[in-house]
Amino acid sequence: MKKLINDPRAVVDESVEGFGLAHADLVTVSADPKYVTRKDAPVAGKVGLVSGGGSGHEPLHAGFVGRGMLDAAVPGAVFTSPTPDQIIPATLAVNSGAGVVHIVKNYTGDVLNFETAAEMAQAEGVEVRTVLVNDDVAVEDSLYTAGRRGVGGTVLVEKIAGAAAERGDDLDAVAVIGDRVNQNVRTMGVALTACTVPHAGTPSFDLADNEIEIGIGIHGEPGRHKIAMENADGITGRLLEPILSDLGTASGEKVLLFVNGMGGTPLSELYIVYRRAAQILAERGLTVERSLVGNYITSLEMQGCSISVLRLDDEMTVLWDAPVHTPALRWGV
Amino acid sequence: MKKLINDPRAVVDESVEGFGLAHADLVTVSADPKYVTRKDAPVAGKVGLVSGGGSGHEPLHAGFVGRGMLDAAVPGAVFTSPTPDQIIPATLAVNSGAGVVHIVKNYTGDVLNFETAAEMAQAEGVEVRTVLVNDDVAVEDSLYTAGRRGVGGTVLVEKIAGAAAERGDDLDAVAVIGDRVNQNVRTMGVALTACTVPHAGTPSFDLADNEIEIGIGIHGEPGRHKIAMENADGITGRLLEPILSDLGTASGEKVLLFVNGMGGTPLSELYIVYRRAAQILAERGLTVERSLVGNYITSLEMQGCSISVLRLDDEMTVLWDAPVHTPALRWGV
Amino acid sequence: MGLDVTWAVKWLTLSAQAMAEHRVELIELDRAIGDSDHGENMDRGFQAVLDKLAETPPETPGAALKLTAMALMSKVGGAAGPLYGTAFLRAATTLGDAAYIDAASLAAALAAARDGIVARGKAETGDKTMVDAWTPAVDAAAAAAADGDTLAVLIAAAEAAEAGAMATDPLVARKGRASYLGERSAGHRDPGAASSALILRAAAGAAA
Amino acid sequence: MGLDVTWAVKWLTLSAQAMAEHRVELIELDRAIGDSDHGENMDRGFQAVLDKLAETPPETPGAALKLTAMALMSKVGGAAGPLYGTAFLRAATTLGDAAYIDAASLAAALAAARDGIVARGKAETGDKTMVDAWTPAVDAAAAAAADGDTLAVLIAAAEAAEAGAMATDPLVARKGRASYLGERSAGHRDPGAASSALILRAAAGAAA
Ligand SMILES: Nc1ncnc2c1ncn2[C@@H]1O[C@H](COP(=O)(O)OP(=O)(O)O)[C@@H](O)[C@H]1O
Ligand SMILES: Nc1ncnc2c1ncn2[C@@H]1O[C@H](COP(=O)(O)OP(=O)(O)O)[C@@H](O)[C@H]1O
Ligand SMILES: [Mg+2]
Ligand SMILES: [Mg+2]
Ligand SMILES: [Mg+2]
Ligand SMILES: [Mg+2]
Repeated sequence: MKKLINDPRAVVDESVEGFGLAHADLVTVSADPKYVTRKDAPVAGKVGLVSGGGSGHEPLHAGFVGRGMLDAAVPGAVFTSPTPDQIIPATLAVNSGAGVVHIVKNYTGDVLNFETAAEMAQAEGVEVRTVLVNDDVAVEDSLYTAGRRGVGGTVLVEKIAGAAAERGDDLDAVAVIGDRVNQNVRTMGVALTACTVPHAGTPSFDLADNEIEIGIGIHGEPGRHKIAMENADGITGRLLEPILSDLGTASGEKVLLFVNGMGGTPLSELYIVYRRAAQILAERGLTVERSLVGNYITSLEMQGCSISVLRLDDEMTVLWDAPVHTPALRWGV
Repeated sequence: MKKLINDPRAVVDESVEGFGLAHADLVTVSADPKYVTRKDAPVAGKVGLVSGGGSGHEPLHAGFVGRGMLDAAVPGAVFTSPTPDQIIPATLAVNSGAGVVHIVKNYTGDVLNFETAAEMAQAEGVEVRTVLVNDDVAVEDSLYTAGRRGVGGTVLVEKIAGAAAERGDDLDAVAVIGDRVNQNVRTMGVALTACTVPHAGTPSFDLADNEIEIGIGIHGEPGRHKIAMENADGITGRLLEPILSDLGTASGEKVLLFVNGMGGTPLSELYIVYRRAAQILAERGLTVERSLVGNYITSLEMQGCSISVLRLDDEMTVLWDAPVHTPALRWGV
Repeated sequence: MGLDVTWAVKWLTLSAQAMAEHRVELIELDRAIGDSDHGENMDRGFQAVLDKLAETPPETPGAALKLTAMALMSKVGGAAGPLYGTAFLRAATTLGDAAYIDAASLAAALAAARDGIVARGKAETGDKTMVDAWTPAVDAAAAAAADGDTLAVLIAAAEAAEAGAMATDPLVARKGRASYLGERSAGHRDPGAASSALILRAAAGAAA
Repeated sequence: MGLDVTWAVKWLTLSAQAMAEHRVELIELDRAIGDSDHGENMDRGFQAVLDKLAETPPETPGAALKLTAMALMSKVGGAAGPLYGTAFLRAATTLGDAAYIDAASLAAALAAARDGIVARGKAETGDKTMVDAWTPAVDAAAAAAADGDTLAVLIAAAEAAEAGAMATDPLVARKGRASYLGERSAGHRDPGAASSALILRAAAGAAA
């Protein structure tokens, strides 16, 4: 394990500290309990948006704190959801009185910790709504599992719900649009290599030189199954097929295509995947109205990618295009 | 070698094609000869900015094509400078009559190919100026080498010269500001792992599990020397020391701090490096006026980073802050 | 008489030791079917418990467990944090202000802990979670409690928990992160069941 | 008589074969002290030469070399592209429209090629570049040309180039990408010198 770190147990502390220094114009960092808020939080009259989860997925979530997206992000230890004693003060800090939406990826740990925090914030008089993100089509039988995981779609939910909050939507409306994004997005990922959690020191799973892991989550957990290495076009087809059939897209629909790197894959390769994905969508009669390519929700230094397809309606497109000013996503401002 | 590619020889073609599809609102791709131009090129009355070099450094250069930065990028094969028959038509395509500046990283191949292209473009009536970028302090004795390489500083030259062109500076003025950025920026890099050129199939150099390569370039070539693995703070000091002493910064000066990932390093680690670099600069009495953290000039999937420090003056700061709208760098618009 | 606050503090101290000692082992178990953090999280959490115990020494067993619940809830994170937090909180509530715990209230406290885990996590027996260690432990404790010997209750609980944890090996996970693996989760021990067995063994050790 | 266009086309064809055959070897040489692309670039470039030769068959040796210069310039890239491009262009210019090349003009063409490389790359002898293959080759060719035998000129040039390439092994590079390595460049053969020797050997092979 070679990493640009000091003490493996100080990784999150030091990284968030550096993040705060680099983006002091946009965010404020609370070191203990650890959370990051938008510099001008709470924004009067605006619904607050809080997300969080284990670290190791950067730029998610702290990189999306700022105007038009999140009001606060709560980073846990690497791949470990944060605790209520972080989530509660973050929630209080961004509440302007209009209430707070928690955007929670559907993992047992995140759900339980945010659940507790929401309950306790409500007890302190803050109205909280929760948007649960569960867009991962790799989890096939959600009856016999903890349910679909929240993966790439999280970025899209945060952007679009963030824009809704920024334009002044009320608490329920922000939660509703967040849910609508979640219901219309599907994601599937592949790993070419595992990643190594700093405190663990060994790769999160074993993969032979000619194997890839299909249907991974974002925590370095193994995926649905291993297959022999394939070329980019083949892999793209494998990821997109279950997405489209689960989403039930019809010819003529408009979509947002999001090709996300897992952290260790060159951008050039993501564009090769994007190319094939765009071809397949065109063959299906779908119009790619908007797109996003890059490393936005990662698993440390893992090589691989995920593809997300979001079925767009006009309102979502308008909210997607709305100005955003965060460390990792910025336009219109 | 596991990569999200199809034919190793089609990597650049397919990647640039995907890039063009994903950013069709911003750029136009010419497939053969291969180059990327700003959608609205040539911009009437504006000096054109062209850069280029081997592929494998994405988002550099094509990711910086757009308003406020480059008018054209010319991608060569992986780690191979492009040829005059690409550079010439790119130069002609972005010439509005105000002339064209070539931003060239100081490598023999780039220099020779751009030199030939400039000569031939001039023969076709286009005024060309060349800004040579050579910011790499790892190359110690430029008398006995091909001279310092162009590395991280290239991104800063392209942004600031791009803003100068956008505000209407004439040909000489754009070249002068580009040179001024180059003269005030120094960079040094480290590799924790090598990268693998697709057509080669073997890592570009050999590095033991407990070794790192200090003073690397961006083409997977070995660096100045190998040392035993160190922690992030130690490495940061090693990179920053020669930068500051070569730049000869004095207490009270303002700088831009740029921590760049080589492609395979998690963003969280770049922030750990940023943290220490910011501490060191503060200890030296330098003010970090602006900063940039992320993967902007990469070496495929290499793990590692480079640090660049640019001594800022007021004009450079204004030009840095000016609106930019490219696939990889965007603000103010 | 029964178990007092000294026992409780010793239990928690031994638990912290066990988490530190088995940190790598629990990480490895979680690496196989999860995300490689369980040992790290539990170790960090119980170190926080030790800090709290030193800071504000509790006066009753219930207070010790409540403090533990709060420390785990705020330092463990992940799935295990809230689940163990709730478990210790419910046990503390059952014990109230009592200075001494007899066999019956001990068994009741263990049952409350287990019920708390189930209430939060909604796992059933056989889902390959920490519940598969706790439920046999609670049953064994209830049976042993009839004799009135707290040490015997704790030993019975520890043994049953260990057997329960081992019995998760062949199971296919239906809750928690391991459930995403489906059939691939079989053949590995559940990390939360393993840490639960360690904690219950520490309880017996503290009473011996 | 002397060498005609058939020889020239055969030379280029054998060069293309040599680049394809030694592609991996040249990549490996470049991997050690450069960026792993020399073999790939030369192979791609000479395949383009073959395409051009098939497309518009040249009528004179000079035309064949000019076409080669253009193809290499536009398809090789990197340092080697412009250097080889200039070399072939200068040689072609020297040969003009002549249908046949005698030993003297052959030696002159090789010298012009080398001068072109030096003019573009500014490398001196001993800088560990392709110049270290070309300069001994040019000298040997000049010496051999006195006898008037073109084959002898080409064999002398090829042998000298091969020796020159081998002699780059211990050198410390002072030009090109390898120069960044400083002392670490010693102990490796210069890839451009190696490809130059292959090209000059192909010239002799085509005349045999
Ligand atoms: N729904 C649940 N009910 C009971 N226990 C659960 C549940 N989900 C997970 N667990 C327990 O939590 C353990 C994992 O804890 P940990 O690794 O710390 O959290 P995470 O899965 O969030 O990384 C599992 O081994 C399992 O015993
Ligand atoms: N200044 C120079 N003069 C002469 N030859 C040079 C010079 N610079 C580089 N070369 C030759 O070019 C070869 C490298 O070619 P290649 O690998 O294709 O280009 P690049 O270094 O751009 O990747 C070197 O081995 C050397 O022989
Ligand atoms: Mg976890
Ligand atoms: Mg090269
Ligand atoms: Mg875990
Ligand atoms: Mg090379």
